[in-house]
Amino acid sequence: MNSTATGISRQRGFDLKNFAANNGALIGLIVLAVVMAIASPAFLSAQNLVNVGEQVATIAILAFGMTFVIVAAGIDLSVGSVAALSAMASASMVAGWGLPEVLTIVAGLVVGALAGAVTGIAAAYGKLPAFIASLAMMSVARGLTMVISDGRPVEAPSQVAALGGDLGPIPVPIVVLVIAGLVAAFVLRFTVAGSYMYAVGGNIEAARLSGIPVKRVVVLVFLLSGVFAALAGMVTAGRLDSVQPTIGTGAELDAIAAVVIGGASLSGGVGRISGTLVGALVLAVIRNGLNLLNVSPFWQQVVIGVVIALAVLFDVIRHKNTRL
Amino acid sequence: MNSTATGISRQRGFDLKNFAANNGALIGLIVLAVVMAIASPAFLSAQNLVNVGEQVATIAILAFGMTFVIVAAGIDLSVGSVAALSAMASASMVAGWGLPEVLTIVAGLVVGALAGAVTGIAAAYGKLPAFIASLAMMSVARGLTMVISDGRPVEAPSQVAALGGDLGPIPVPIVVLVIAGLVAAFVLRFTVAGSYMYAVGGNIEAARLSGIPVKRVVVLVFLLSGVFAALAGMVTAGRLDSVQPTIGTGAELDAIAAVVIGGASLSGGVGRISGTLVGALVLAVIRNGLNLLNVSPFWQQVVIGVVIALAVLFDVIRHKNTRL
Amino acid sequence: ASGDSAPKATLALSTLSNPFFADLRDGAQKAARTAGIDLAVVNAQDNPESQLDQLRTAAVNGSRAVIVNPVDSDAAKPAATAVMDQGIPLIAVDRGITDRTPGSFIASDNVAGGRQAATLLAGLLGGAGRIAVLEGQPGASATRDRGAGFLEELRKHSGLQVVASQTANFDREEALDVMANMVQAAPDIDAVYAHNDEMALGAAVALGSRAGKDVKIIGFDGGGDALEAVKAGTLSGTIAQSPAELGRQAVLQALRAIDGKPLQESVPVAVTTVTSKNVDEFMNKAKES
Amino acid sequence: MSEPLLRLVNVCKAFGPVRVIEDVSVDVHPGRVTVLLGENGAGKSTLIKMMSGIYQPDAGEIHVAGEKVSLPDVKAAERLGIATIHQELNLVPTMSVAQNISLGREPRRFGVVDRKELARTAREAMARIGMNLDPAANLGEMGVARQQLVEVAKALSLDARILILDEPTAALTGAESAALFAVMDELKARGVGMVFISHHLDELARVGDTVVVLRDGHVVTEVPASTSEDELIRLMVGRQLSEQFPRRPRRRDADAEELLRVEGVSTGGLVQDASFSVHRGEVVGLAGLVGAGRTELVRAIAGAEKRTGSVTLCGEELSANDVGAAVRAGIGHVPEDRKHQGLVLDAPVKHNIGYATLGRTAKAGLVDRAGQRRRAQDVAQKLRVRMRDVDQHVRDLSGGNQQKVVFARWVVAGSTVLLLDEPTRGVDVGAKVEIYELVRDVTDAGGAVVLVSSELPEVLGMSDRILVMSEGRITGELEAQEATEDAVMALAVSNSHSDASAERAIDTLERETRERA
Ligand SMILES: Nc1ncnc2c1ncn2[C@@H]1O[C@H](COP(=O)(O)OP(=O)(O)OP(=O)(O)O)[C@@H](O)[C@H]1O
Ligand SMILES: Nc1ncnc2c1ncn2[C@@H]1O[C@H](COP(=O)(O)OP(=O)(O)OP(=O)(O)O)[C@@H](O)[C@H]1O
Ligand SMILES: [Mg+2]
Ligand SMILES: [Mg+2]
Repeated sequence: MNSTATGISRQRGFDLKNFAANNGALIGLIVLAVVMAIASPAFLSAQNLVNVGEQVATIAILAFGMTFVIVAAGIDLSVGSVAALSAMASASMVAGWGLPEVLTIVAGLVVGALAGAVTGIAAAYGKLPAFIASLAMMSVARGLTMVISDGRPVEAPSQVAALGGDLGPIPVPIVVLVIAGLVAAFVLRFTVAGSYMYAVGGNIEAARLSGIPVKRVVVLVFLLSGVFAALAGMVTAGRLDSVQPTIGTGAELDAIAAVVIGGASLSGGVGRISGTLVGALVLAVIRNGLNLLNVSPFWQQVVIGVVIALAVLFDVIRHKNTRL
Repeated sequence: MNSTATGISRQRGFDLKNFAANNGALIGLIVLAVVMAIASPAFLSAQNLVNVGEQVATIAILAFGMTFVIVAAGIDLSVGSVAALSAMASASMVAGWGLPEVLTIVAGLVVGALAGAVTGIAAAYGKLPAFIASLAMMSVARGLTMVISDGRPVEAPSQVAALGGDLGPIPVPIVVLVIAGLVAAFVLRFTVAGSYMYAVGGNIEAARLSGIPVKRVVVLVFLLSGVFAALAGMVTAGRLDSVQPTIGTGAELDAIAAVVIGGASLSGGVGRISGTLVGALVLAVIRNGLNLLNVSPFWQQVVIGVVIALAVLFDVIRHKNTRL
Repeated sequence: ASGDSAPKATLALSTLSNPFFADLRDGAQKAARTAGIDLAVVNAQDNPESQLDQLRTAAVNGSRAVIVNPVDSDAAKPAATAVMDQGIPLIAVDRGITDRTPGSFIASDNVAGGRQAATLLAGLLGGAGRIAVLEGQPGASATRDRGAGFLEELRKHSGLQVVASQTANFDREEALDVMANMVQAAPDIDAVYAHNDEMALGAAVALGSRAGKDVKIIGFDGGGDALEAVKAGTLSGTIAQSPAELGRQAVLQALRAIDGKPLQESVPVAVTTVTSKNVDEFMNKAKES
Repeated sequence: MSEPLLRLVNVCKAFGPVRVIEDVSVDVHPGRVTVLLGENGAGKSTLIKMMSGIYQPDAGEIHVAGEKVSLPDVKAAERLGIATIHQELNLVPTMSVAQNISLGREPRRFGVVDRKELARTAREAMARIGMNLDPAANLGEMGVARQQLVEVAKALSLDARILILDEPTAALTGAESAALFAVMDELKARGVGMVFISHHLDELARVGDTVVVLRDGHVVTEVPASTSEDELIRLMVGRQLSEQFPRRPRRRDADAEELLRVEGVSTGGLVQDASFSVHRGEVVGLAGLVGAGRTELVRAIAGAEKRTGSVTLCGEELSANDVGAAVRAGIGHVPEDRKHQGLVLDAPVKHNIGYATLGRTAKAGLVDRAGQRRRAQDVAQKLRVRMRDVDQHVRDLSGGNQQKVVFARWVVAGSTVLLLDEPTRGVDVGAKVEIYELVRDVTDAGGAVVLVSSELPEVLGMSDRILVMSEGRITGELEAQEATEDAVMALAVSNSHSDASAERAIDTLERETRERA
């Protein structure tokens, strides 16, 4: 089976030309943005661009975490539910247990890490397919969120609410997005753990025979996915100034789509954070643009589907590879 | 990567012992059923068993179609939307265009086949990853359903309504389920096309170099998935006596879960219709049982997640294989 | 696209996968056409974050008034702020916004509706009976309010007892299965209260010939299918809102805003308990508006 | 003699009911090379997997440097200084050469991969075997031979005390093998103990010290590596082999009908303007250095690769990029990479043999299951595929037997023109002769064969004509009678403007000639 040529092999330093050449979806994104800019003058307004940045934050952060999992040839359906559980649990700990406010966000991230680790352990040691382990966690985490909150929204703790605020002229979600992206890219590109993820996803047997601790790598990718999901959940809660028990419903498909649009392969071994960001932006720009253009909601769904297909087509044409 | 030993190799004739040995999930199902029977006396009542049969119909029919796709190493996220589109389109054709009533169901199946073929062509010839091609179709088909119906339910045409009726003491959905299952098993097990699906899913490159028409096989699996989705959509409409535009929302995950619980591998080449039926029954029995036990809706989600994981664990323990 | 052409307004809906909101939209669009307003409609598909994004967009796309049908009252706060900070008049419809006072609030009261449903059931059952509840999507505000009002009122009737309460996510198909399962465990129920009409209709299918006879079914919303069912007797009643009227009133307020007139702070739209007795009358009235 | 570095003492291994290794003892001494010799499926790979921690023996003991040890996993073996080159490539195609070479042992600082050091390690490891690929190049884009070299470099970079090499030369040409042997000499001098497996008997005397002969999981005997090839064959297969190349090259029959005509074929990649034709009853060999483009050309003819130019079979032009059409027209293609291109590893033998004939033998769209099974059984027997039965999954077959399964597919299909890309890679001497006999059967029946092989003796021994490729072009044609290794090599490097590979090839050629003299 051919695999895409966008492995990490070419990831040396940052190089715009190289970046574009390896990101077919980037071309799709640019075309999309140009079309939107022509169709609606409001698209390029500063305020709208800030909006797009803020709107992409949640999905991009989820997708960053998902990138680890997909690079290692897994899939994580639980991210939306874990986002909700983490945000809700940390809010409840602050409100109910009197957890010091400073620890709110840390508590949320710990809950996310735990949920992710459980999924990872089920996949690595319980040998469940990642699809099933994460589907089970998707259901369990959503249920626990409802149990904790009794299905009611909870006021966002002040630390979480701050995640929805502004830092000077820049909305905090954009700041979080950038930091999360840099961290994720660093882990994937420069650390030994990141290399192991590519190895496990590229050829699990070879990884094992080379003495790579395959199981621990699998646990790690899900754990990281859980942490990023928790962060995304708290950003969402901050933006809404309220922790909704329904946060992230259906977000898993968006997150996976962003990763795949960004050039990763669900069969593993391939994928980059920069690509994932492009993928998330494609989704955010379509939605933003269709709202600006006042396309009827029903037709919007049709257009979104077509545009997603076209965006990925750009990538595929470049690589001429068959992947099913 | 090791994959399960439940390939088509062992599919000669029907043999209960063999069947059980190859279906770890079957043991999970039996355990589940025993637990439910003990916990709730109503579970084993004739009427309740008929209910379970009827409730499993939609998801099982969707999952049968999905089995073709997954055996060929693809994935089809569009099944729920295609179910809705097909049912809605056929109802509209009867009501709006004055299509003869006899053709209602045929029209629905044709719409499903078309939608599936488009996804398949995008995957095979457009070289889109199956995930993206079917995600796009998921959005497009749902949008078209809404456009056709303006988001409102439509009265079910009489032919479709008949799919929700009874045939003597047996509800028609169960009859349809059985026929659909037999047809699907026949195709997968005995036809050349079915063998091609296993080969393509097992190693697409080896299949191609053996002269197997790989692209046509890919189109075919999606087309069949569309046809089965259409059937499932019309059964649902028949049961409700009304074509809802929201039919099948979120059903794709259920269908995929049923196939995977039934022992198929998302990396392709492995999977059987009997397993898929067991997988669908696991899902239906959990939901039925939890309703019978009047477990709080919040805890239900937690329990469903745990039970899905356990059911698959039975399968995994038997095979001792690692699949991510 | 602003300035010279027709004045623009945005209607942000929580969802369109439910005929109730389609009716609301229709009422709004009809009124907008009459008034000569260019009304943009967006659909958040029940995701509060999408709605926030959509309202942010509406705040920069030249809309001179924004009508929001919040996905969730709490979660709508920042969205409301985003619009109001731009000095654009905001009109909330169907659901309010916690801690924010929009220029105008047009709604029927879900909690009150829940109470009315309990009162109706108490009457139908003669004060004693076993009730099954079909809950809406867990965590949705309509689920909470319709459930809370109902249970609150029910406490006043000691003979009425909720024996089973399960969710069917506001979905007709799911309600069919869930109801079929519930009656296996609790065959002797006397009534079903569903948090919306869709689920009530699904329950009616599941109950078959018992629907409306030995099992009374009450829905919520007053949509077309449900009214027909009330007429046919399979549903015993529905707590009818007038979605088209909600939409119409919202656009009328938007028009006032565009014309620079002061808004009406609160526009109550009546919730009607519809039973076989008043269904014809109600349907005629709905047709007129 | 010194104390053995590694000893297997009376080890046994069974898979389910099948006893694969019974009561085998092997010693590996420092500075010496122990050769394992045996037919396909004799148990060689199973034995070395017990040495490297992949399998654990059911009975018996493993001693390292005199101490009894257990090797529960790969890491444990690595800690004891045991490095292994497995028969199947164990590389990550989506990663770079450098990353593969240091896989699992990345040079690091605070958990961050030290990229400079990574590249340096890779260059150094490659230099030892005279290879200079770009360390950042993507491994998946390379042919099997280059990947095999990377695998060798990877194992050598381990600085092991004990090095196990399971058929490292199967995918290599003489030049690369020679470079590898030179490194092995160096390691010997440094006291490294080695285990070496190969089906090329001529290599054994070159590198080996002692040969352990295995048959059906038993040790038959242990003999010095200087034992004659005929004697080794007799020990290994238990009988005398008739003839190594059962087919006499012949001058082309002037009026033999042209069967396959290739005209001006170019691919998007390396191959430029290739033209030749093949006549009935003919075997045409394709020779060249690693990366010369032979595989690409053969794939283009088979319809597996995009091409321009025309391919005509029996006067009918084959449409480009359509494998199905080529197969229907009578072409059979044995690809060079059996694991990735030839086999569905998790499907049974009978299915793998039948993929090309599923459609043709079907009745009303239904698979002829009984027929497929019977045909698979017949041909597997003819090729002596060692397996439990045709229901066994191909994954569980030994490497050489897997190769036979790919070949069997086209025997069943009755193809008239066989395109064989390294058809005997990893196949034992006995089975090679069987494959050669099948080639003869095809030509005798009026078919034709295009044979790509990195084993020059094989090309020389089987072909009527030899085409030599270099850098994607056909640089010459030799009749069997005039073909010698030197003549072929001269053509193989003729078109090379790229310096290094050509020089290296000439160097090794000269060295080999010197050694032989
Ligand atoms: N995992 C397994 N399960 C079942 N049988 C196996 C397994 N691995 C190997 N075998 C069987 O064990 C026997 C020995 O295989 P092994 O791979 O050791 O042979 P080999 O001597 O290396 O042959 P070759 O020269 O073809 O590589 C074969 O008959 C093979 O079918
Ligand atoms: N210098 C190179 N660097 C990387 N890849 C190369 C180089 N030269 C050739 N290739 C790749 O190798 C392939 C051409 O070699 P091919 O496999 O056809 O040669 P071959 O003669 O069959 O040799 P072998 O199979 O022994 O490697 C092409 O696919 C090409 O992409
Ligand atoms: Mg071997
Ligand atoms: Mg080659």
